[in-house]
Amino acid sequence: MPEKKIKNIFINGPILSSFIADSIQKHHTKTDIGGHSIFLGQVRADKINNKTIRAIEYTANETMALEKMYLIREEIFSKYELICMHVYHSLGNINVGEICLFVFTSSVHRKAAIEACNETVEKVKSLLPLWGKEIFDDESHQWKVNI
Amino acid sequence: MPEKKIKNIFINGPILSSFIADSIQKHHTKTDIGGHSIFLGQVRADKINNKTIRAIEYTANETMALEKMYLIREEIFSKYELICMHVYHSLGNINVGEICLFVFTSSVHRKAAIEACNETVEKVKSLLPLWGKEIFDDESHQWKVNI
Amino acid sequence: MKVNVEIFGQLTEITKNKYFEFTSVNDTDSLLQKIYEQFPGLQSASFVIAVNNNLIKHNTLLQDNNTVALMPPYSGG
Amino acid sequence: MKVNVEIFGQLTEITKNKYFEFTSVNDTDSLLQKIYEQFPGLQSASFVIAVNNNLIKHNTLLQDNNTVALMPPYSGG
Repeated sequence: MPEKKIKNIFINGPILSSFIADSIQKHHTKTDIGGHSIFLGQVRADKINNKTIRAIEYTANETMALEKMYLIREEIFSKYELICMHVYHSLGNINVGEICLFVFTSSVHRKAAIEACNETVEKVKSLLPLWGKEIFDDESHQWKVNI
Repeated sequence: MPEKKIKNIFINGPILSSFIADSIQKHHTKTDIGGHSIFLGQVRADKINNKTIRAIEYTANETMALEKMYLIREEIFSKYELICMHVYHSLGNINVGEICLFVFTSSVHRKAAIEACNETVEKVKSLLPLWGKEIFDDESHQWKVNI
Repeated sequence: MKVNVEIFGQLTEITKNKYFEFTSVNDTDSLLQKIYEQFPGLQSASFVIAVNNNLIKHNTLLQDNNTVALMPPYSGG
Repeated sequence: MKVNVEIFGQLTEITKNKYFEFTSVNDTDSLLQKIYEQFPGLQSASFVIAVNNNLIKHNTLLQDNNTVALMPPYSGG
């Protein structure tokens, strides 16, 4: 049985555009890739009852999230002809306008990358044990709900 | 009648990951955005009859392409609830592993950005008067065909 | 016999702490009973339960030093 | 009366040059006739025609200094 390789997906704090650029840059040597699909989740300054969200504080059941992400990755690779796939999610305080989720898929032909990216985003949001605490500008808070 | 604003989409040479990072970075002030969808087209080192593609040389009917892109943009914005959309296509010599197409859409909720990005990629590939000359490693060439 | 309990997300606002230890519990149902006694507010809360990182749906026997996680609906991304 | 003709993509391999001028042509059909005489290879080529950046489907009257573009199937991206 091959070793089960659990990859870390967590980044403390926001996902920086320079980090995204580095990830893209690393794929220039993979000359069998024809298309990359990227999804970025950004924290919104939603207004609720005259209060505005200023940040989301993310926590996770890290062990379970990484185990589940391993299974999602296996499923996505078995379903789509992917060359590679990278997923990163922030932990801790992420201010509005900052990026908290980065899903990056690559394939020979674009269709696989695009569909795999979309499906992975849905699975990350619904299946990973992660929680977002939405902090308002007056320091009160509410808990994020994924619809 | 409002002025018809034709935006340039052409970049001479490859689209650099630093350029993509800058584009992402500029959206951090737009705190109504919740999701970004990005597609990147990368030049593949396809092998055909023992010869390998080493680059694609892109040319365009630039005026017509920009006019058409203006119409595509109008159509996409009328169809999807987008906050913004950026499209860049390379001209000239793009080596394998380099990026020649960058489509970037942003919306409040992810669905609009994802669907608009996909549709824009399809339209850019089928409706813009652009041509790719595939240069092999022995300097012979063939013309790219979009299927 | 000792069981470790870990609380996540908004449930921690009810329990105030994140980590607990319970003794003399044989299965998840009896553990839940004890947890509800200590934190009645959890009875109306929505959550799933994992034993040693595996989600469970039915009453499950517990062993010494097992870790039980109480997790409210996920809201990542 | 003069008409500018611009050739794109793989069609330039047949015509060798990208820009041409034709005189004494009233419409796109008569222009095409002249182009085909000069470059018989274009007759089996696939392309669309634009007059002053507008795609046309039928024979179209030409005016002095119009630009006619011959464009093979697009292959961007």
